Amino acid sequence: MTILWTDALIFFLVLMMLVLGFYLRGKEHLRRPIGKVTASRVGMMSLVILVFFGMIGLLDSIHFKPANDKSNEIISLLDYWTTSIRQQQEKTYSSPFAAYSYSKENITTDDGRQLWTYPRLKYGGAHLKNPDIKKTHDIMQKAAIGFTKGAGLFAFFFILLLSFFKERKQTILKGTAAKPVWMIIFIIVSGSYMLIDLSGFYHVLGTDKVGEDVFYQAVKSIRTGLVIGSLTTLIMLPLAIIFGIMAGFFRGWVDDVIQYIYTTLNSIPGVLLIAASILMVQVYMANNEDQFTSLVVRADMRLLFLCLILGVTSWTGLCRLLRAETLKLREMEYVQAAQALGVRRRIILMRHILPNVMHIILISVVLDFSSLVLAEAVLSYINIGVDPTTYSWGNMINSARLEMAREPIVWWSLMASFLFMFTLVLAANIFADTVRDAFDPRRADND
Amino acid sequence: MKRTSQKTCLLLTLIVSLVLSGCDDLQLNNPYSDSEAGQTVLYSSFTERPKHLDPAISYSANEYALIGQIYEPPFQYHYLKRPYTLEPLTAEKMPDISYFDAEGKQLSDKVDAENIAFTEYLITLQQGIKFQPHPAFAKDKQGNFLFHQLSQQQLDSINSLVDFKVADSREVTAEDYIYQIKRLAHPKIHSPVAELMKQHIVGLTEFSKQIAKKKLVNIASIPISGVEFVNQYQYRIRIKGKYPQFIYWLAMPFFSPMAWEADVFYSQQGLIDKNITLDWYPVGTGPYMLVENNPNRRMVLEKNPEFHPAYYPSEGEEGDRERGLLEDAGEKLPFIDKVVYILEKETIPYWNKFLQGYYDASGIASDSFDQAVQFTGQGGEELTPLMKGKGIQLQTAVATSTFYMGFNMLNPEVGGDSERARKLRRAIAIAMDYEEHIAIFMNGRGVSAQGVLPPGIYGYQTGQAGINPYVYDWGNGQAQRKSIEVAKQLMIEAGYAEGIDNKTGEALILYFDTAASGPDDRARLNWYRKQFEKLGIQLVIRATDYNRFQQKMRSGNAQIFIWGWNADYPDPENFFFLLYGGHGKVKYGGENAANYQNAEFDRLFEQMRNMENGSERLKIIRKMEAIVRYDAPWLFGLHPKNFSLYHSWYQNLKPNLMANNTMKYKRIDALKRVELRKKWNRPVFWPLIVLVIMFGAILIPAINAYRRRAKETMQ
Amino acid sequence: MIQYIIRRFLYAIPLLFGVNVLTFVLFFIVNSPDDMARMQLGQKHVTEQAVENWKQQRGYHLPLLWNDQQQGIKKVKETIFYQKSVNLFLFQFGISDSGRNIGADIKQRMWPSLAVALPTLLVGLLVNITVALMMVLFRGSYLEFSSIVLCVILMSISSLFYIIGGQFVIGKLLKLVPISGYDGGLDAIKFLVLPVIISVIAGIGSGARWYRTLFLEEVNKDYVRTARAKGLTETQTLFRHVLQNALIPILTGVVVVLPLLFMGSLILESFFSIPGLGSYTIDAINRQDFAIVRSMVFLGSVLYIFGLLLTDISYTIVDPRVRLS
Amino acid sequence: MTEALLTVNGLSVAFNQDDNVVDDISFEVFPGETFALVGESGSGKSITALSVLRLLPGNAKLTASEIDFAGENLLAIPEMDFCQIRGRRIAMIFQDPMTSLNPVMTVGDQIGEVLELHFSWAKQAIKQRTLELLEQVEIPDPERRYRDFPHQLSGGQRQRVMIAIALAGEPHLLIADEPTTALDVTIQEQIMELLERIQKQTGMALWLISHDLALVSNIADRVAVMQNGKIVEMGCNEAFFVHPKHAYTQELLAALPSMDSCLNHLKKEKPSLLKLTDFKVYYPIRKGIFKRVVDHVKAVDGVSFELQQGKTLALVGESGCGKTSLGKGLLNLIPGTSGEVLFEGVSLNQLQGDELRLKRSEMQIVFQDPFSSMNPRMLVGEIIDEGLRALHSDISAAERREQVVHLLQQVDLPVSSAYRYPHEFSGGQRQRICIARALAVKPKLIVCDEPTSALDVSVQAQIIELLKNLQQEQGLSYLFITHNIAVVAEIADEVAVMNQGKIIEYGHVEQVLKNPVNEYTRSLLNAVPVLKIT
Repeated sequence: MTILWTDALIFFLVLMMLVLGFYLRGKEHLRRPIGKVTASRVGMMSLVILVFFGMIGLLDSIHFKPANDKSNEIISLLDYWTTSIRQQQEKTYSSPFAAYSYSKENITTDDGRQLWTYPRLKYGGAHLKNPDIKKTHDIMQKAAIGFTKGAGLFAFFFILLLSFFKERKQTILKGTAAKPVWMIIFIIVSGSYMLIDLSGFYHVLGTDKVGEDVFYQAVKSIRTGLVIGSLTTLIMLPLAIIFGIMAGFFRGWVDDVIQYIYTTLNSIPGVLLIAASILMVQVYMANNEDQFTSLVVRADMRLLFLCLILGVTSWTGLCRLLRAETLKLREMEYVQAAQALGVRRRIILMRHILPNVMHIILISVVLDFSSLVLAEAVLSYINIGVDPTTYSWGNMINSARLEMAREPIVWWSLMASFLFMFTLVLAANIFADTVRDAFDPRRADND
Repeated sequence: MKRTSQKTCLLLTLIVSLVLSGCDDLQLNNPYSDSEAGQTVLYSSFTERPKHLDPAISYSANEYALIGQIYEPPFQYHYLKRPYTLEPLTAEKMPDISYFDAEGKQLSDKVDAENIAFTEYLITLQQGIKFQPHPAFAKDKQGNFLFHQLSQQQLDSINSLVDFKVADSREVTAEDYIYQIKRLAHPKIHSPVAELMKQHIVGLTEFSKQIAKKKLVNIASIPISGVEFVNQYQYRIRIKGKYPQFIYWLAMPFFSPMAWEADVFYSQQGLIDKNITLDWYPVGTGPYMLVENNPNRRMVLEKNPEFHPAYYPSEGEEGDRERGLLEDAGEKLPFIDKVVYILEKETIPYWNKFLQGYYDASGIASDSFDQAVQFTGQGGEELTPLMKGKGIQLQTAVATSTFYMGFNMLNPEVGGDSERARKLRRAIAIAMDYEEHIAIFMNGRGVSAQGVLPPGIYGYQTGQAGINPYVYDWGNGQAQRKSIEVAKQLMIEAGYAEGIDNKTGEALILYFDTAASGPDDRARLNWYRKQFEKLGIQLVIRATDYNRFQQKMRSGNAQIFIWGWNADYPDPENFFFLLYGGHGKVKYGGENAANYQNAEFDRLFEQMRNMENGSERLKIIRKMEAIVRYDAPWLFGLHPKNFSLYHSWYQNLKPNLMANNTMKYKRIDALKRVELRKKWNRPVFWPLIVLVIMFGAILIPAINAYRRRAKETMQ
Repeated sequence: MIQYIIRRFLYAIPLLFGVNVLTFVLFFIVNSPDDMARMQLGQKHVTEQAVENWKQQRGYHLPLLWNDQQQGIKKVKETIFYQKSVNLFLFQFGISDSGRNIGADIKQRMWPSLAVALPTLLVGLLVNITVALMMVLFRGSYLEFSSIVLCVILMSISSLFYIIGGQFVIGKLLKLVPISGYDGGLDAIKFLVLPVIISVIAGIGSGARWYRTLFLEEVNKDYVRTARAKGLTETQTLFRHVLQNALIPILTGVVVVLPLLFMGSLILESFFSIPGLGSYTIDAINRQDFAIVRSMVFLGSVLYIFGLLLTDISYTIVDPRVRLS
Repeated sequence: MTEALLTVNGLSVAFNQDDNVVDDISFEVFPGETFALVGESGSGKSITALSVLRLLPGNAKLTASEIDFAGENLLAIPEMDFCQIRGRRIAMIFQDPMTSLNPVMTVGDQIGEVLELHFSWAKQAIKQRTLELLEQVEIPDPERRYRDFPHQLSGGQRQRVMIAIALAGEPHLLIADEPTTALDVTIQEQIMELLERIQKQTGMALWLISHDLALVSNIADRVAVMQNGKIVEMGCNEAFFVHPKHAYTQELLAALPSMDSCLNHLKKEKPSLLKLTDFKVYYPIRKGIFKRVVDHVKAVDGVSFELQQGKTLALVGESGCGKTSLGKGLLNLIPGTSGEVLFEGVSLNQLQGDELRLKRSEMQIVFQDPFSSMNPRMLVGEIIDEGLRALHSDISAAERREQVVHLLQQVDLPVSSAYRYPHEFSGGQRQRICIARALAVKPKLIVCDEPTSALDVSVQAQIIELLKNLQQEQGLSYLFITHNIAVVAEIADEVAVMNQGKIIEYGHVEQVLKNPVNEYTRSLLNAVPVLKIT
């Protein structure tokens, strides 16, 4: 069990979420918005999807050195469970569900003749005697089996659940969003089970240039996306909250200083700032290599730093919002009443200001998430994104660009990254909208 | 509601008619102005703007592609003949070489190298060679230069060289060649070969000290002991000892003539501020001259009106005549009026434009390889039907360069003269399956290296005799890599059974240093790791930027690295010196990156260095190869094989890896190009129309909804 | 008013100074002058001497922040920091590490960037506002719902996909425009069409939604009710009153970015090989030409601050309620 | 009796599936009459008006058996044609003239717009007419105002502009929705007079919607009272005000504060509690490049008065006269105050740090707006004992809980409310909570900053009652800040009338109310609408 920096932070984040949830449990003023969120169908569906992605991400964040092999390679739980897919590497490109390689090769047939043709894949559809005829049927069959297995699994747990909470059956089944939610869960469970089943025999999304399974890459990329989206906010929040509130509440020179800081940071083109800092990390790592013996660690360091710098560049927006809001709040009569009552400033901050800006924070966090995931892709394109050895959609897209020029065109790598990224971002966006509509008072009353 | 739908219909019909009318022969995607269509203009590209176009500084392929056409050294490589042979370019004839001993007494050609103290090259120039027209030469009635002290208001009206209305030329003299040599020595210039030349040319070192403080423009008058002005058309260069390769240097732009006027002209601050410098606007004698240099967009070469008469070669290799390479024999050069280099960063657009006929030639990115080339049964390659259909021609040539995986010999683990390390190196050499590497990453565009020398370099051996016996066996007519078992056996002998160090019991971890960090490289790096894993070795990649990489190489912190070398000139010396102890990177900051040091090898090298080609030189070369193969400081990687595609209208093509001034020989059939482009670029419109219709389909119900809302009452 | 502007300019100075310090620290931690020299001098036959000369010439031989050899004020003046940043303040960007005059390059490359960015901005603005108005006009109908969904979908697609896809389909398959490149004068149009279209489409998602919320906010204001009480139709209210008021935040939002248009768009430009400042910056980053990057950072900050000033001024122009003091 | 101009039958309005806000009401408006629809906030009177003009927000559900205007069935008219009705035949003016005018459009354009919409006139004619209208609504210097923007006008002028807009279409029916509530008393009066005059000129019907019975009693021909969505009583002015039938109406009338109800306040002197001498509150005006302070806005400019223990000083004045600044300045809630403050003989200017904090906490404040004056995120219990926690950290939680219970009882709120959130309470109840919060720290002085002006009359009476009782029990003193001079009589012992930061009249209640010396005070008093019963 080795804990990388990002892992630690991720689990810290999860912990904080739990704590926060526990603390806010049953707070009256939250009940209405939360109720609103739970009531919205799309919102809940997207939430389910997010959670699903999140779980994959978590699985991928538990790293350890496998006991059996002597190499000091660090792998995650996810890697461990998908070892088969991970190691079933072809030689080069192969299209989804292909049994043959995608590019011709010289093959010496048994009778010693040299042939220029498409060779069979080492793993993809290797179990088939005669792919050309049997393949489709085989795929269908395997898919059906996998799906039913998944469905069975789902059904089992569903019934288990019901039997556990007999009395709360109503809430489980009758909630406005209950039906679609269960539906989507069903689809996810059985769908993913099906995919897992299939990728035992085929490369579901084909393979890339070095014959690595694209499906595996896409799944691995999930963690990167999530880390960027979540850790960045984790880093930027303290800055934004503390500075924003202080600037708004104390005004005067405090305000001036803080404004100065974030105007300065804002005025520097973000990309350039990021570029500079990424180079800085590389230098740092180059200078003391001994700490970064394993590729994973190096990549992780860079990822962390990317989040860090993204956080530094992106806190200003929220900070400004909070400042404005605090300026409003501090004029509120209940704050003045508190002052009249002789309540100390920091207590006023904690008790009156902070809770009343929470919704802004929440909203901006969920809104930022998706944009950050998108940003990662762009940055990777300019080679100042995540480490090239980390799996990330950005990197996938980046290499896929060149494949677009191939004839016949290699589309699956691009498509895979597109699909996964799109699903995540879409879910995030929809969920963000739901949250905003629920928590933003202005919207709350005008509908 | 009805009205609107009618409107949309009307609109559609309009568009359709318009489209159909203009459809037949319009080329919407033509990136060039139509006026150029008929001319014999060659379109090429550059991905990164060349850093220097000053022949004294420039030292990289992409720069040579330009200045090779502009500057002319005294000698050049024959365009057609193989093996590469030198011929006079601006010189009247090949140089007269004479040897002297320490006392300055002339010696016969037969004496052996060690008692030769000096060699003299007497170079005789053609008469009547003139510089390209250039404002630097422009004079007024009184015969003093117009533009050598530009006034402010003159400067204001000037943004590029074109803005100078007056331009003039003058004949080239030996002085100009000598002046260029002097420039090489000037510290301000940072000529990359300065240090090298100081080792060879007599008196250059002293000269450079002498002028270190002086302005560039004032050095013309100061003499160099080793370079002598004989007369208008003759000058003499004296070098230390015997150094036959020196003639090759004389065929490189470093030794092309340079007019002192140019330096005076360009040294004006006003121009420098406007990026008008010798580095960007060359002044040469060659067939072409740089008329537009906008490194942010395009560079344009145009025929040099003052170009001295030059003619297409009339004899070549056997088979050239059949290939139609001699049809233009004796024709006056150059054929192409204008060459346009366009900034093209991305490979995809370039490739697509090439297919659309907007570029005349193209390399093959590994991604578009399958599209272009297929291999016939016997490993030979040919174009795909698609390409053949377009009439595209394919040319291949093995580059005179080598890529090798170097072991830092100073490193205790992999380096050193110990048997243990040597075995380890050999094991790795076997495990690294370069055939697969070539297949995967280079689509078979390369040959796995058997030794230091690439094909086409004197001393290269083909067939069974040429294989590296420690890595390959000779089986059914070709070199076959030894099986991995052999490697494992070696590992055991070395004491790394299964990759476990028998001393420490730890898994063996090796470090691979590279500057590569692109996403494509990731695949490559993974592949390396896989190769090492075959032996149970764990390879740790230490990727960093190029600077850090070089830093490491200099300080010798690297363990394993991959590097390449591109021949400066076709001589084995230019490769073996990469392993010569005297060039050790860490010790002497030389090019011997592996820091390999082997007394015997060095001795042989010093011997071989200054011999003419001949049987005994060959013998020495064989010995050296053998030593290197045995010690395996390098893991001989591969010699890349250049594939290039040319459109059917592009003629007189023969790959020449040494010459860089081949543009003048090439020919373009403009008319053919025009009609083919038309044929290939018919724009497709129907999707647009479909789109418009769909949009309308969305809008109409919207309007309905609005009207319905307006109509509704409260009841 | 004048006083206000003057004050803002004075305020800009410490900002720019801060920017300078920050970038300076970043970049000179990143790599030492020696590295720059090696980077620029290329790989073959590079000697220490050459490196020294190079540094001499570029003025990188000085100490970073404090020069002990010198006396008095020179202790500060004779340093890389002083030499490099003070000139920036005077907009003398000096010589790039690869030896070109940066100022001249910027002057030259600014226009292509603008040629892409400005049409993009204007067309985008037009399209977004129309779409948003449509949504507001049909609010509550299936049309609004579907277009919101569409927007979210458009938002969720990475801009890279738009570029790659657009180039592939329109450029390669349909052959409607040149795949990439640029040309001066009117010929530029055929090169610009595709990038502009692509970036507009990429922008619709977020843009239209954002404007829609602005409009909705206005729609719920009292004066709109008044307008309708006057007897204006839905459309009239929308165009005469709502649009008029909503334009204030929109316009001022646009004004901020106006100066930054010169900086161009990083990816688009390098994809379509448009010789603008965007691609210039990217190259600089990849080539680690820090002289250029520093200049661009500075330029960017200046433009940004200028943008802020413009915003305030534009407020006073479009919104009668605002007065600068 | 003539034919009704507007007939509404069985009108009900509901917002998304909730129960009816307006519940099956019917009434008529006759040509040329003034019909007043009276009711407290949330009784659905505005909704009724809006629903006649179809200006309800989208999520409203309207059902009616009949809405006739001049013999025309409004329900049958399609949306597109309804524009001909709005503004042209039925016009409406709204409560808040600030928000109801387009901020970025000149006054002239906003009026002209109506004309150009309903009459096809030439530009010149339109402008001409617009100026006439401005004349008509008695805006000084119309030529200039024509080009002004709303924010450049005073509140009264804005409302006049609104009226001008309404008049532009020469409507037969003018709906005035609380036309004066947002204005000061004096302005209020002028506006009402203007409306009356105009009605006389044009002979249009005026449908007045108001919560202010007194005001209504002065001008309405017929009155209808609404209580949560229903019309409980309707009748012509006399009948209505002389003998109201319905209990609710009677209650309302009873609740009206009346000037001459100054009860026999105890005159005997008490020790002084608070003594202000030359108290100032200045807001700096910054100008120039370095934002130097060039001048001050003198919100409170040298005020001096004395307040005795257990008594109430009413601070009366119109908006912007500095009364609120005075109150807040006193509690040091705004910076930049000067002048000596003697509290129980101790000069606060001398005190420092915690001492000051404790002393200050003996002065508490109750704000005007009961919605923004409590943290929505806190339980009422927490809100009340906040002061205790802050000042007496030694008190145990249990004791504090008792305290809270006790306080709640004092302000007649159920004990259970300690565990509920503010938004669950009505305006009146919230105001009670605020009072409880103030009481928690055992203050000697409570500054009541317009505590009742956001409340309905009936509630207002209760609150005042509560305050009185508390004064009786605990001998509190109040600094009672209000713009409504009518309330003063109910509670104050002494009155100070403020104008432009200065106290212009200061004296005992009766004396000030009965025979004021100062001109301004007199105008204030006259402006107050009094229930006129003929």
